[in-house]
Amino acid sequence: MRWLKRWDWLSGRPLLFGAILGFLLSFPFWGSRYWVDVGFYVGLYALLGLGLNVILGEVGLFNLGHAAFWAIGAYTTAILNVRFGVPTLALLPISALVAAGCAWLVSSPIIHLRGDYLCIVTIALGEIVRLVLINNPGGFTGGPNGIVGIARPSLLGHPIRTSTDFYFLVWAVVALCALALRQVQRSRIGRAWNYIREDEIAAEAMGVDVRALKLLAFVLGAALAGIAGNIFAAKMRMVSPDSFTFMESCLIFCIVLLGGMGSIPGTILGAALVVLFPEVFRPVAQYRLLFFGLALAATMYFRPGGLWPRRRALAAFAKEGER
Amino acid sequence: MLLQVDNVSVAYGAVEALKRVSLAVSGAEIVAVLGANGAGKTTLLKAISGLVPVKSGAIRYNGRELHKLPAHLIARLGVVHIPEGRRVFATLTVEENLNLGGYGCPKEEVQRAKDRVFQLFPVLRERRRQLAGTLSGGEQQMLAIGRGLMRSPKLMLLDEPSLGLAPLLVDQVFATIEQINKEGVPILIVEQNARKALSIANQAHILEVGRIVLSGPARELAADARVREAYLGGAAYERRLRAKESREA
Amino acid sequence: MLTFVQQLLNGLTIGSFYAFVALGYSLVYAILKLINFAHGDLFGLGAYLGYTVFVYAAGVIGSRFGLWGLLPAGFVAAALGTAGAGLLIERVAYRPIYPIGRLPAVVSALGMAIFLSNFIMAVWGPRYLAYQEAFIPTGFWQIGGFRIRVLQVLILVSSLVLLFVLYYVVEKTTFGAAVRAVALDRETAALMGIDFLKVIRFAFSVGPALGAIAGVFVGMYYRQINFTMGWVYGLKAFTATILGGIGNIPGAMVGGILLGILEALAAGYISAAWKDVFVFAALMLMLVFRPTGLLGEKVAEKV
Amino acid sequence: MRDGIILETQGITKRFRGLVAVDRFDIAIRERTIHSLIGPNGAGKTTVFNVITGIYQPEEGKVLFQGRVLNGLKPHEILALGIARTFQNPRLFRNMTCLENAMAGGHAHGRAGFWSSVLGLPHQRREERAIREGAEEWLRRLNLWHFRHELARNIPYGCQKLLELARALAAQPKVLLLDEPTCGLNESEKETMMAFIGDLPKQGFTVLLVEHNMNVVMGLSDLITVMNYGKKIAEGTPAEIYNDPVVIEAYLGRGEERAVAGG
Repeated sequence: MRWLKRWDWLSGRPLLFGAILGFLLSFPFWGSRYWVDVGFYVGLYALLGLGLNVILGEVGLFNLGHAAFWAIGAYTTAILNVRFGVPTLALLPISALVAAGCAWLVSSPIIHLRGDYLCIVTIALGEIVRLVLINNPGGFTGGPNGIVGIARPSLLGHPIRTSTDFYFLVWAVVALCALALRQVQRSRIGRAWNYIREDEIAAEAMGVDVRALKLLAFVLGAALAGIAGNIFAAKMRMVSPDSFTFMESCLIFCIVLLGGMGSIPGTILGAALVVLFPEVFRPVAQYRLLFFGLALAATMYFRPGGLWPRRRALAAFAKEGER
Repeated sequence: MLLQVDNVSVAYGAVEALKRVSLAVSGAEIVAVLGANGAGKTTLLKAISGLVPVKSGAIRYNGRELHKLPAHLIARLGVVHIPEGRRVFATLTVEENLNLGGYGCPKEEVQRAKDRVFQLFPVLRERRRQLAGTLSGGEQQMLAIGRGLMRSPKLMLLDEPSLGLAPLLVDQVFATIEQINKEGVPILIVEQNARKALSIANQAHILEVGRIVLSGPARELAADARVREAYLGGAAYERRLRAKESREA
Repeated sequence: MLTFVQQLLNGLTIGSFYAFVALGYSLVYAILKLINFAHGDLFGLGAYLGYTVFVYAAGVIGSRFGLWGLLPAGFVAAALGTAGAGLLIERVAYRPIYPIGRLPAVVSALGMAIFLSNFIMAVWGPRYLAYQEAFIPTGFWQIGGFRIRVLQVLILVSSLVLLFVLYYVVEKTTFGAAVRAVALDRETAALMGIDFLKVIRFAFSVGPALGAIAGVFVGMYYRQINFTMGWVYGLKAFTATILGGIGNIPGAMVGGILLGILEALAAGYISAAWKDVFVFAALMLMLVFRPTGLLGEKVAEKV
Repeated sequence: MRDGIILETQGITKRFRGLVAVDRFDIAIRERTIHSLIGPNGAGKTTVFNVITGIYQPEEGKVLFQGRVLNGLKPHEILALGIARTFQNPRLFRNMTCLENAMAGGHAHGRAGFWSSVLGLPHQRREERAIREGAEEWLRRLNLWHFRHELARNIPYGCQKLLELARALAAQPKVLLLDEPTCGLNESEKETMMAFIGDLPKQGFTVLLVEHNMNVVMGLSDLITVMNYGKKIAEGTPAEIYNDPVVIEAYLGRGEERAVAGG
């Protein structure tokens, strides 16, 4: 099994990763339903984080409107399922495609904008999507109340129903995406993304088609958000515009930076922190976001590179081992 | 002693950029610090003007302990640092650049200093309303020096004034520096162009990887065989030129 | 025609709110290249501080000097308090972090925005608070077919005066040149004897103070405030900043006014529900054709 | 292609907000030579580079490479055709390893797309190996091998300049544009760099060199073009240029430098 050998983020710290994997796999069997649901949300935000990590972490494009693609994925699932009866799980790839398509349409004219300008455009995009959903054009989106009654997905005749089912669904998708993204990270495409992040002009001068690769990152990130939208809609059985606010985009942004730009395990860790923080501080519910704000600032002070930054030099050494 | 740098060390993170460097500027003289890129020349000037913190050692200027002061207060003492690469404020006008050179000084004094700068560099008067970024490289260097003269400097720190300038302009810039010095301003100059710097300096120091390895009167250093080979490159240059010419002939 | 003029007037009023808040973003951005996401919530804080002063001082000052004695007290207190908060945030959450890098600073700013809005909610509660009639100038003039409210005139005149003063300070005085110099090259500015911290304090006190004044005006104009108002206006004002060209003082003013007019016209002639969609779409279109804003930055990247 | 000219510009003009940076400029570079472009600061040398490499589009004139017009092509397309460059101040990918930096050169010659990378298909893996081996080859030849796993920002300045050169060479270009390759190097690093550049024509490369250090220019060049205010003011062999009164007036000056060299 060659691919197993190439799994070097395991080979780096096998014990730690084994422990995490064991914990994730066994957790639903001994954790309470409430905490399994929390575990589901960690997975969901990890997926959103992985999508944004491609855009922000790998390429360095400021995107503070990632929730828009999440919303597009969720509403695609909701509308096609409730109105046209398409099975929910079959909508997973379709949601990804629709979100990716929207991302392509919107980002192609603006992809050349520099950092902060791109940032404001993505914020505006997030707002436009949310407002459109609220304004209910053609009666399609159900207005502020959203759409209810989304069917449960079923996999090969087995309905995905319980918290545990959804937990494994989302984490299976996270695992697949993380593996795929890791492959890309180690390819010329992943390197080219990093070249763009480090120095766009030099990247272009070295033969990197900056525009095409930025678009690819945007579309890919949006597709992952679309998948997250599908799973979210299936779990909640309803969607409404309230779920896709600017605050959500901020949280996903923070996930990537808390974890460490371009770091896949870091992103998953960031998602865990962002989801778990309010849970741990539930006793002081009123002040928990207040503390969350302070914690964000403090983390950036103590670990500006994120909690689990990507280790480049080691990755390169590991590559050599496989020769 | 006007300026006394005493056993100064500076570190960027784990890397020591200056290691126990000592030198002094006494009267109205020109002191040159020579060395290759990365030797720590710029760091030395930045330590004196307060742009980088001193790890150990002391810098004294007229009895004041400079290493304990922030950069803007050091500038107000009349220690004028003209940074490498000119660094004019590109989207401010030439005149605004000059006014900032005298930031915090009384209005009449600024006006008087400005007139003197315009006398020294007439081209700046012509371009006073132009944005500094639209000046040519040489004009920007003149503006950078002129901006430094606005505060009637008591000590001038010059960082690579010849960098990136055409040879013809280099001559002009060095002539200006000599003239400023003749008017009584002590100068500490850091240069890669060792030959030029030694030709105007009284004292010189050679910096190698953060340490001063050789000090002495500029004339002696210019004659030193090691210096000639390592920094003036004269012998190698002549050799190559001759080889090239003989090959072509 | 009548509606047009009326909408234009509304647009100018809203636009001056945006201009006020946009200036705070722009000043900080120019100097630190940092989007101060907490700025919108400082504006919200200003509205709440003004409210509190009005409520508590109405008996003391209002009873003795009347409305026109109460108003300056409220504005000054709100401006001072918010400026203090701005300075405090800079000291605690930005100054230790911005030397490290831009992205950590952005996250820290987002953290401060979350903190501030939740702080407001914790102190004043999550419900809407009403600005009472007792501290709002309610008079109006009837000219021809339409009415001009005293409050609107007050807003427009004071914004005109304050914006002009700020413009003059930044563009025409030596201190203003120092501010712009710090924005361009902090190190070299220090070599000119310019105190960086003084410039920072200027940005983090004047910006929030102007934002607070706008906050109080918004409270008076719409007669109610809420802890989420910070980010609603913050987002619009930030859009205005970009529209005019970020880091550019006149640009922020022009962008704010323009955005207000655009919004009012869109609300009047298209649909109130779709006005924000229209505004944001206009922003995106503008950036496609003029990537650095209307008044733009003067420097292009050097290769 | 006439007379072995591999790269030429014909009457290119580039203005910035009314200021003419390059004014109807012609230059023709013969294959396997070192051609230097010198002139005072702000004469437009770097702008010529940026026009040739497609970062700027000229308002007038043409750029021809092996008889093909380059106007309108994007920088990455021009690199793929065989023109690579270095920058005056090294523009490395600072938070990536030296090996990854050098591998950037191979990027344009890769074909593997997104899906074959995700699946790690055999042709993608072969291609990755080829890119890496190409990069490693140049790291060895430029004595950067021991730095290959260091982050680019952590290696000394002189090595950064060499790494930029390795990166450009790994792109297998036909023409190399070098922007002040010895600027900021110490004397021994300068020697290394010069020896290496001097060797490039023998290996089949053509070099266009912008440089201020006359030592380097006179020692290396086969032909020198002098420009001032965006125009060509002289062209010739090093010996001709060195004694050209127009060049002396505009650029070289009559300083001590010449006294030493002439003596």
